Amino acid sequence: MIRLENVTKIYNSEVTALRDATFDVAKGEFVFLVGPSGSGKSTLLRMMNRQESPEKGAVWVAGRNINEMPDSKVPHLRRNIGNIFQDYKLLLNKTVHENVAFALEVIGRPKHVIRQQVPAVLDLVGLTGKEDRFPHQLSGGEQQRVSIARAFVNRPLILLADEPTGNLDPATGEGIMRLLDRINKTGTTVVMATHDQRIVNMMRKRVIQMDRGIIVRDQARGVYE
Amino acid sequence: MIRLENVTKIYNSEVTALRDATFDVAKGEFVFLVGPSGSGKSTLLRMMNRQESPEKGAVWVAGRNINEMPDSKVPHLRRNIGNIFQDYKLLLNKTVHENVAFALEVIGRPKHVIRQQVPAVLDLVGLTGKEDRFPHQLSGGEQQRVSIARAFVNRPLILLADEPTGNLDPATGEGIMRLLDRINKTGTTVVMATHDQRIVNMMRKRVIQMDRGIIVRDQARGVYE
Amino acid sequence: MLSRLAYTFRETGASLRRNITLTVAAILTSAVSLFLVGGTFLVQRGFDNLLSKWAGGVQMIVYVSPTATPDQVTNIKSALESSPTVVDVGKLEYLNFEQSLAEAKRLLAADPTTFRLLNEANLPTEFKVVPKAGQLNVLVQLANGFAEVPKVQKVVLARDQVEQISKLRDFVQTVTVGLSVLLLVGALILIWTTIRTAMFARRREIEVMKLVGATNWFIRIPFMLEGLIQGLIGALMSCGFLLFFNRLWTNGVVKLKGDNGFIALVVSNSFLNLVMLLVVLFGMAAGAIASGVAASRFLDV
Amino acid sequence: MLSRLAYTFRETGASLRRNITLTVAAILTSAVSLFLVGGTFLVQRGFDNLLSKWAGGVQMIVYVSPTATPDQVTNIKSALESSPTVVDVGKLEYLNFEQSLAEAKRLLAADPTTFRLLNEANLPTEFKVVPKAGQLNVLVQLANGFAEVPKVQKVVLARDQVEQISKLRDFVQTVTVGLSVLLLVGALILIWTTIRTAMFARRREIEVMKLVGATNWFIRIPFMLEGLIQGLIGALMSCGFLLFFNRLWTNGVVKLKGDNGFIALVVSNSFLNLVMLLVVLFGMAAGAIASGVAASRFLDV
Ligand SMILES: Nc1ncnc2c1ncn2[C@@H]1O[C@H](COP(=O)(O)OP(=O)(O)OP(=O)(O)O)[C@@H](O)[C@H]1O
Ligand SMILES: Nc1ncnc2c1ncn2[C@@H]1O[C@H](COP(=O)(O)OP(=O)(O)OP(=O)(O)O)[C@@H](O)[C@H]1O
Ligand SMILES: [Mg+2]
Ligand SMILES: [Mg+2]
Repeated sequence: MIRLENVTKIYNSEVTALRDATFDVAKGEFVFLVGPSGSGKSTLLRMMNRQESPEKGAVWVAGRNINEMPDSKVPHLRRNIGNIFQDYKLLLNKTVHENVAFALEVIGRPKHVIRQQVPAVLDLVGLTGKEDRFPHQLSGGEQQRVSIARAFVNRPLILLADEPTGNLDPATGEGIMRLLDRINKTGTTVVMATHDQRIVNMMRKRVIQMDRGIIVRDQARGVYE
Repeated sequence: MIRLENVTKIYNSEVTALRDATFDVAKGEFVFLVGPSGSGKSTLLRMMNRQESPEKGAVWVAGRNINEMPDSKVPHLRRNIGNIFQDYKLLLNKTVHENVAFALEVIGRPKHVIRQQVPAVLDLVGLTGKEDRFPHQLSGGEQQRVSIARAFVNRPLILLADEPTGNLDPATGEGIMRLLDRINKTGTTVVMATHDQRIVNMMRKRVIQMDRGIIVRDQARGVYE
Repeated sequence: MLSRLAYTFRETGASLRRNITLTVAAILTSAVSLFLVGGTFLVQRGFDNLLSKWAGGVQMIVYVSPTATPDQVTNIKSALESSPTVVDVGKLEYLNFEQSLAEAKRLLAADPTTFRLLNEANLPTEFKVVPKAGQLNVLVQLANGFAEVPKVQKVVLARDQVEQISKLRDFVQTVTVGLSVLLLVGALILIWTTIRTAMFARRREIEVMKLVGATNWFIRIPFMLEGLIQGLIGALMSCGFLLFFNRLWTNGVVKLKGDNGFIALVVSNSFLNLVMLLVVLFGMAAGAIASGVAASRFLDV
Repeated sequence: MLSRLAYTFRETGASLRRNITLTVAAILTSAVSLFLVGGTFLVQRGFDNLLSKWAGGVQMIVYVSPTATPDQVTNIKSALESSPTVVDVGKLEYLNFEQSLAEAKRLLAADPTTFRLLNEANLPTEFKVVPKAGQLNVLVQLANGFAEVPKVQKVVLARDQVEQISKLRDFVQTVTVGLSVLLLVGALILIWTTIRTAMFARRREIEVMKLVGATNWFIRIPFMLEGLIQGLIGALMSCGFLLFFNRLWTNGVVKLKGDNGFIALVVSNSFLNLVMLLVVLFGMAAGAIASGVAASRFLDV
């Protein structure tokens, strides 16, 4: 489903954030990305939806080299990838409902579908009753959950989750993890960067560990360590 | 040092984020605020530097009722309070160095002091070599550490930390906790909202637990539970 | 398709309301700019009117009594043509009743009451006379002679009333045309910078939309509609100003009335309407296009 | 204190560079706005010049030969005062050599070569004559009589050259003053909305500064300095435009030269300099104050 070949990313021709990263993620797999702060996890995820382009190497998603894709095809690619951003990236001028609905409007879903699916998804992440709030009227964890809801409301093929439980208490975080697991079981490929030792150890999925831009471990059914 | 008396906070006359919160924090104390997402931890912290005002009750800091303080005194209050915000609140137009230096410029420190103290503090949080980056050129955890550095560079009397390790890996997070502990030992009062079970259980400090705006537990040498 | 349309309108409406600072700024800027542009067109037209009677080097006008028979008109024409060394016969022009009426209509735009009193029985027709180069002084001496020809009602010389204004003619026209162009460019710069700044304030919003998979046009169209609406409202406000100041101007000029020809400075309502229509169209187009282009600057994510 | 100053300048410089979009927008807007304001002042002054010779109802000017002795001047004065029913004696005004020279200097601003040729031996002094109400026609009849008085060089009647323009006087003045005020208000609105929008784009920055303990003035002063610099640069650009268009205008008017008085439409360089100085001061003040006020809007955290 996703394939990185010798990917190197250098910011401003001086910061090497990724060095020669190579790995495959099969369809339906669940992968944890772990590693210290600044080791390149977010950069790796940003490679996979063409938010950044590699200086060397190639990124393949669903059989296509996304760096050779014309710009006009990129929206289509991104619609098939749900993205939970580390800094949420909510639309500050839109309410919770509108933020989540936006992902459906982008793919042209009719109004009645939106009116039915958005509340259902908001219920799953525990935000019922907060539909009409703006992001600045939410707590940190609530904003994070809006971002989660938006990422999978349109049932994407791939879900890229950057630290999706960083601002959640353990109980809520576990709920979200169960949700991601369920989504994964329906066939969605999930790649998740996390610092949450407990969750990684509990789930026992494949773990890719990074250090200063290099993949230092790639282990099936791994732990945080 | 800090005293809340029957503080109630209602947003937009409909969301009751805090209900009748009363507690004291002595000078030099270290307090954890825990509770599920949306339970009012950040709101409580925002009360203590007059970022929000209570609908009922009073907040005392260093012997003064800060809600009856004239607006012109508020900057002075805030200079004595270091603040690590949940969303970092970095100045996006300033470099790492300038962000941290700003807290010193605000209190009128001369240039040579700034030139000496800022690198020292950046070293403590592990950001040496990234002084001239802008926030958008940093990883999530690095931004969080800039926010931490800014909060204590001017040796405040009180440190309010909202989820300061949320985006840090366990090792870096532990380093930051040791740092906060050291700062606390020099006499700074620390109030820290966190979801990090492991850290709370390890430190065994006073724990105030919240649930839907109500303080449900206030325990010396407590655990996360 | 229908849902796309509904989306666009909802999006635009919400955006206008929620970015009220930016909306107000864009509207005020376009109102001021478009008013300046529209105003210049009106002033220019006023001067044109004032000067058009004396356009093409006309130095003498011979008014023919409305009671003159065609034969008598021919006589006057012959009299004028009898001095081919002084009068430029090729440029001699006769305005019959319809043409004189049309001219009067334009010059009397501010004074419809007077205009309505005109009819075939009281409106003189006119010959416009251009002298040969260097023969102006001789023409002036001949003027009295022409006044004696039967059925000539009045002979008016440019020198008497508007020689100076006529001299200013090309100059004023250059200045007002130049000014219009300048203000048009200024208005465009103002609208552009306002919209650009507003987009700058919203660049993160645009970036997020792109990351969620929106196409460029999906993002751009609501912004363009927003710019169009802001341009429209600004243009309507500027039309309000134009109407108001045109009224002031007209009243001012009408009070000046008397024997002078300044009444011609007033522009007709149909011209005013044309200018307002152009201002509205220009405002909408500038708003939409500028917004679309400004948004594109931040679409490259 | 010194460190505060250094901080302010560094801060301002960095901000101007890093918010380049907003900086350029503010500068362009103030350049366009200030140009409009300055331009109106110049146009207004030109008209004023043109009309000032005929200000206050002056209908006849009696030029006195430069060779006239004081006694002869008194004689002329008596002759004028001998018809108190026609001439408004109270408003009778005599310009001696210095005063006539001053007037000539103003009217000949565009033509310093001619002006330099003037001296006590060739510049006539002048009486400005205002008729009593309703006595204009009689005054016209008396004009030839005054021309006979010894040492009267020339008698000029308003009717001949500028009666119409004189009639337009109050009107044009009202219009240009009104226009200046309008454009000034427009310029202020434009500068204000641009700065307001720029501040809106930076409201989060201001909020964060407040939360870190900055006082309102600590935040406001760099913003005001920034506004001042933007206003200054905009004003200098608009001065460039003013110089350029004044040159065009002057050249245009000078080409019109001849017997007409339109040369007076040109404003003196000292007036141009004054206008530019005012534009610069106004630009700086408007930029600084508008920025300060706009920032205040977001200081309330
Ligand atoms: N736009 C950029 N310009 C320059 N350097 C950058 C940029 N973005 C990231 N970096 C650097 O690249 C390295 C990897 O960053 P990345 O965000 O991938 O880390 P991360 O593993 O996600 O860290 P964290 O756990 O703290 O989020 C970091 O050292 C960071 O400073
Ligand atoms: N500006 C606001 N307007 C309306 N409601 C708000 C506002 N800010 C916070 N709230 C609500 O108040 C409640 C408490 O919010 P707060 O940010 O204090 O929670 P928290 O304990 O910090 O949560 P988290 O762990 O997710 O950061 C939440 O339900 C939130 O939705
Ligand atoms: Mg990251
Ligand atoms: Mg919080």
